[in-house]
Amino acid sequence: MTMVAYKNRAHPLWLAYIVHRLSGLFLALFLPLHFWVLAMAASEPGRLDGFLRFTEYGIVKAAEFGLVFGLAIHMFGGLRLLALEWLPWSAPQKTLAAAAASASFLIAALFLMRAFG
Amino acid sequence: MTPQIDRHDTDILILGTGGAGLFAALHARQTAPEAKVTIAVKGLIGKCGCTRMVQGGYNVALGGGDTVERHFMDTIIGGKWLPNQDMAWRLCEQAVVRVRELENEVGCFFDRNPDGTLHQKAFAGQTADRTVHKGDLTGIEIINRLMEKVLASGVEKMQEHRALGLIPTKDGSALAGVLMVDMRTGRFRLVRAKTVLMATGGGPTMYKYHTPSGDKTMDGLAMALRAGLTLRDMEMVQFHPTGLLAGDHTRMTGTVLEEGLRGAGGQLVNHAGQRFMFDYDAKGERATRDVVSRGIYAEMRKNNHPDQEGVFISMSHLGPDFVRQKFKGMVKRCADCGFDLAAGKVEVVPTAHYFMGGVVVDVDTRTAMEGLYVAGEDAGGAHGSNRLGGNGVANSTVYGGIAGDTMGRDVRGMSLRVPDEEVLAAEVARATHPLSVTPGHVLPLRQRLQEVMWEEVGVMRTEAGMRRGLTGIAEVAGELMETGVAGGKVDGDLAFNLTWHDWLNLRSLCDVSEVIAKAGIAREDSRGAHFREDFPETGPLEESAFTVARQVGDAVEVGTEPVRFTLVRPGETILPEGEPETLVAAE
Amino acid sequence: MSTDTIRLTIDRGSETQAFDVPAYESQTVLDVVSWVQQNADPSLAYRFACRVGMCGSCAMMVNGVPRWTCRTHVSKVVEDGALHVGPLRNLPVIRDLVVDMDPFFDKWIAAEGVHHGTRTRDDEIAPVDETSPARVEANSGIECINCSVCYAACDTVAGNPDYLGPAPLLRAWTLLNDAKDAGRVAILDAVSGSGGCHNCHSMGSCTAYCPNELDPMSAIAGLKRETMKHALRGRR
Amino acid sequence: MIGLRLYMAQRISALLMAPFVLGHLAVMIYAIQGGLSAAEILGRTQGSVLWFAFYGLFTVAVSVHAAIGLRAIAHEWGGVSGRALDVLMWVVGLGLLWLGGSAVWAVTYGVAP
Ligand SMILES: Cc1cc2nc3c(=O)[nH]c(=O)nc-3n(C[C@H](O)[C@H](O)[C@H](O)COP(=O)(O)OP(=O)(O)OC[C@H]3O[C@@H](n4cnc5c(N)ncnc54)[C@H](O)[C@@H]3O)c2cc1C
Ligand code: HEM
Ligand code: SF4
Ligand code: F3S
Ligand code: FES
Repeated sequence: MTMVAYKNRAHPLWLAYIVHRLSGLFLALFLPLHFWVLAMAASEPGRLDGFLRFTEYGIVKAAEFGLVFGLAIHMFGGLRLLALEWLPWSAPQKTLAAAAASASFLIAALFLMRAFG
Repeated sequence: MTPQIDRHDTDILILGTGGAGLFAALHARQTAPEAKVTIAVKGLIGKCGCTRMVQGGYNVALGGGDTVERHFMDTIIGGKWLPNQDMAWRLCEQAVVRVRELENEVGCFFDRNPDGTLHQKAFAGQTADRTVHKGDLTGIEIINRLMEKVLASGVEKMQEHRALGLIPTKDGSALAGVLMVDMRTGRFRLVRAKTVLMATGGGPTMYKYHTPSGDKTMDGLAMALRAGLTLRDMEMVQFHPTGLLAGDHTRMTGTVLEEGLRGAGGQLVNHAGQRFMFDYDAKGERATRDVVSRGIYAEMRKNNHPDQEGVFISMSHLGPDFVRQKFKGMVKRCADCGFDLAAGKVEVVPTAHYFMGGVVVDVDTRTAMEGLYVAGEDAGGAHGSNRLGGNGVANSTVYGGIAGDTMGRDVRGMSLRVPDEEVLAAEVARATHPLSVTPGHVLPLRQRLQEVMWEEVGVMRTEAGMRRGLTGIAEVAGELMETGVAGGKVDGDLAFNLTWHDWLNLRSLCDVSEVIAKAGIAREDSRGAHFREDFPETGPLEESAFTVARQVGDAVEVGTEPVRFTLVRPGETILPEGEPETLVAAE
Repeated sequence: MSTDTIRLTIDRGSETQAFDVPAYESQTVLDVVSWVQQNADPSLAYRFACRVGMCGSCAMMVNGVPRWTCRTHVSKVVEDGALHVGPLRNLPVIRDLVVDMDPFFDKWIAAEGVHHGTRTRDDEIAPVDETSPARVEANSGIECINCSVCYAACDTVAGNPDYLGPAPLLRAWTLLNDAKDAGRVAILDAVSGSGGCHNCHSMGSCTAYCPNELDPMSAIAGLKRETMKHALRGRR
Repeated sequence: MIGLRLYMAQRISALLMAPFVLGHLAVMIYAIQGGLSAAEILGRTQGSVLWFAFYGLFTVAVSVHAAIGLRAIAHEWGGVSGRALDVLMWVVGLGLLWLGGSAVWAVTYGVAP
């Protein structure tokens, strides 16, 4: 029942919440790794280069892309949330804000695709 | 085998959490802060009973030309000179205080006029714009605010505790305590108290069509009857003209479609699509509740069609959008149930709404039994033969508060009393009876009782019909005693056993139905809610008398007592000379 | 008319039971559940009172979604002739479909959901301009019937048992905007505690599922703003 | 679980991060065009006070932000509560601050290649 229950209860704001949470969790788990790699820059530049060369491979590239993408989603989701909480929206304004957020999100995604494409 | 009974003591015990029960709790805490107050209720605190279901509003004279005197005269005339005048007076006078208390202390917010003062409107039968309201969900506002206050007040809570019987002292002169069952565990509990308020809210749910909350089944009046108290006006059952008709398999049936629909121009049409109310009254659909109910009933009888029992209320000629906007809540409720009120038509029937009869009390809610107080719909006298729309919730809140104050004062001079163990054992035996009989179905019996009451002791009555009704009631009551409840072993699985409670409910309903029929036979004139086809005229007002009923041994005895015109006599008024008959602008 | 049946599955503690219930044209989920108790299994426990969406005691999970059962027409929720009901989420189960609502009401009071008055019954009733923005805001949440549907819909309540939850916070917001209420500081304190409004993630299930079409999510956002303003002004 | 203060700390750090993230993304996109190498990164960042301030503040904000964020998740999904929850939050926050701080230090004032 649980899965069905979630499926039945899901609605746009809830999906936004769960995406935001999962992306946040993902970022938080990745961050130490990211820092560790960077710290290598100074101590063992050779190793970093080796690692960076790795980024040419598909999987690693995909992971990096996922990361940037995740950061973008999380940020826009977060800004959306801050607007939702801090600006006393009326109902039509909310629809507008949602539209604006999704538009900017789309642009960001396109931008990123271009950059990585 | 006798089940184990938990014993518990308190100072002030309140049964029921409608307007009367909750107000009593607050006032008892205020008047006697040192006393322990316990509130016991068949459902959850504030989430059962009818006060919460109040739509139209609360009658109170707040100036602007309206006076307590005028409210009082409307109440007396509406009650066809049967009300206890001192009670009616106190109701009207204290409503003013109570509504200020509701707004200022309890925190209710009622609708305002543009200048910020309370908005008031007129229900049928009133001569001033008097009814204070919160949209058409007045009861929710009143009960939610009261409930919060009570929950925060530190009273002892006994939720889903059903009162089963009043347990007097050995000599029967005073009340020692109340036998209850904790519905969640199925355990019996005797709660002793120095003072007990019964505010279980009557509730004529023994009719096929009825509006009250599902938890109300006349338990209080049945208990009072067994305890030997005198009940009055027991023939007086108010029918609301427009209850939803959706088949007997749904609990929606009987629920009320609000009065305002007719006021706004809603039309009643019969199966042939014709309006008929003007055949019965010059005011058509806008006549008072009792008149419209009888009109519909008569039309239904003429039609006599098994598949299409009721008549229809039609609003669409007013413009579906207008209806949708003005009656938003009602339209949504109908839509949720699968009916289109705004553009289509909805089938309706008269539906039992309110019970004017009740325990005889004094103006301080005291009864003949020391330690027992009664307020709200359980108490008789304030409305006489008919209750004005808006006087019901005023009555329960006013007298609930008075009961709290009175008990708070009385409790100081009282001590706990010793219960009559024989009565206690008898009440336990009564409640556990169905557990020792072969299980059967309770619902068909309830439906039979409801059918009998609707047909024979309903909107229009005759002596012959009511006698048939008595036979029918006795048959149902007899069969009920042969019908057991499954899963029921004493001390066995009684936890949240709804079917057992259905049985107990029906038992209360049978007992009180009998009294209604007997009182109906005794009143040989038509008055207010009581209409006798064999005595269609109202008797001389000067000789007005009310019926009184008591259980003596196993039999119910009905007599009459003359009304005492302590404040005003028929044909007279207490309004100053030259006052206009009505302040309500004609439509 | 009742040629068809509805396959009703009921969560009853650890087990699940199925019943075939006759279908009718006018039928609510409460009617279907009642049919089982009245005709098939007399031991089934559930709760209701008003039958018309006023008391808020009949809410259950219907196909995983919290709803007032008395006001939910079967046709609206039935899926391939089947219905699944269970006790309301996020509250302790007493038996079958009956939950203990006390935790919900305890939080209602803990959120200072009680009028803080200044006048008494001996005073005149305060004049209030119903068109003032504060009153419009207060009125927007006043019709809550404390049915706990929003409370059951909220995943934050599920994971964070101390969280006061949507309806109690909506009540606090209503009072904060009520010109007659003098409990401003007490309310702001109550909703700033460890179970307060700041635990809400604005997932909006409360607003999406409130059968009364109320908007606790926005009310909670309002509380977040007011508590911040209050704190930034250095009153604590 | 989360009171007013933690809420404000998390929201304010989030707001602060918005420009950082945008800046970071922009730099990444720009940098990535010609392929990434350690020398390139270091060439950009070495000895720059500006870069140090940028990434330093970013790190502080993200440590606060993520620590409080994980606190919520650990409580709601992991059932962690009470002292353990506080300890977890601080460990995560200080841990990130340490790791991030070393990284930022390394790329700005660390030993030259
Ligand atoms: C649909 C509807 C609309 C109405 N509209 C209006 C209106 O607009 N204006 C107006 O003035 N009046 C109206 N009334 C009438 C009004 O609601 C009642 O007159 C009044 O609320 C009764 O209050 P009460 O406190 O006596 O009883 P209730 O509010 O009915 O409370 C009775 C309480 O007793 C409890 N109880 C019952 N049996 C037991 C038991 N055995 N043990 C323990 N507890 C028990 C119940 O659960 C409940 O809590 C309306 C009634 C209905 C049904
Ligand atoms: C501009 C950038 C960012 C913004 C605007 C932002 C915004 C937010 C907001 C408002 C929340 C609160 C969500 C809630 O309580 O429901 C949040 C949660 C969270 N954030 Fe961020 N964030 C940003 C960057 C980051 C980064 C870089 C990380 C990773 C390290 C991160 C990790 C988290 C985590 C783990 C949560 C908890 C998620 C939850 O409670 O559901 N955030 N973020
Ligand atoms: S806000 Fe809506 S869903 Fe929540 S308790 Fe109130 S009425 Fe029910
Ligand atoms: S669903 Fe819960 S998280 Fe907030 S917006 Fe509503 S209370
Ligand atoms: S029974 Fe009252 S809300 Fe459903």
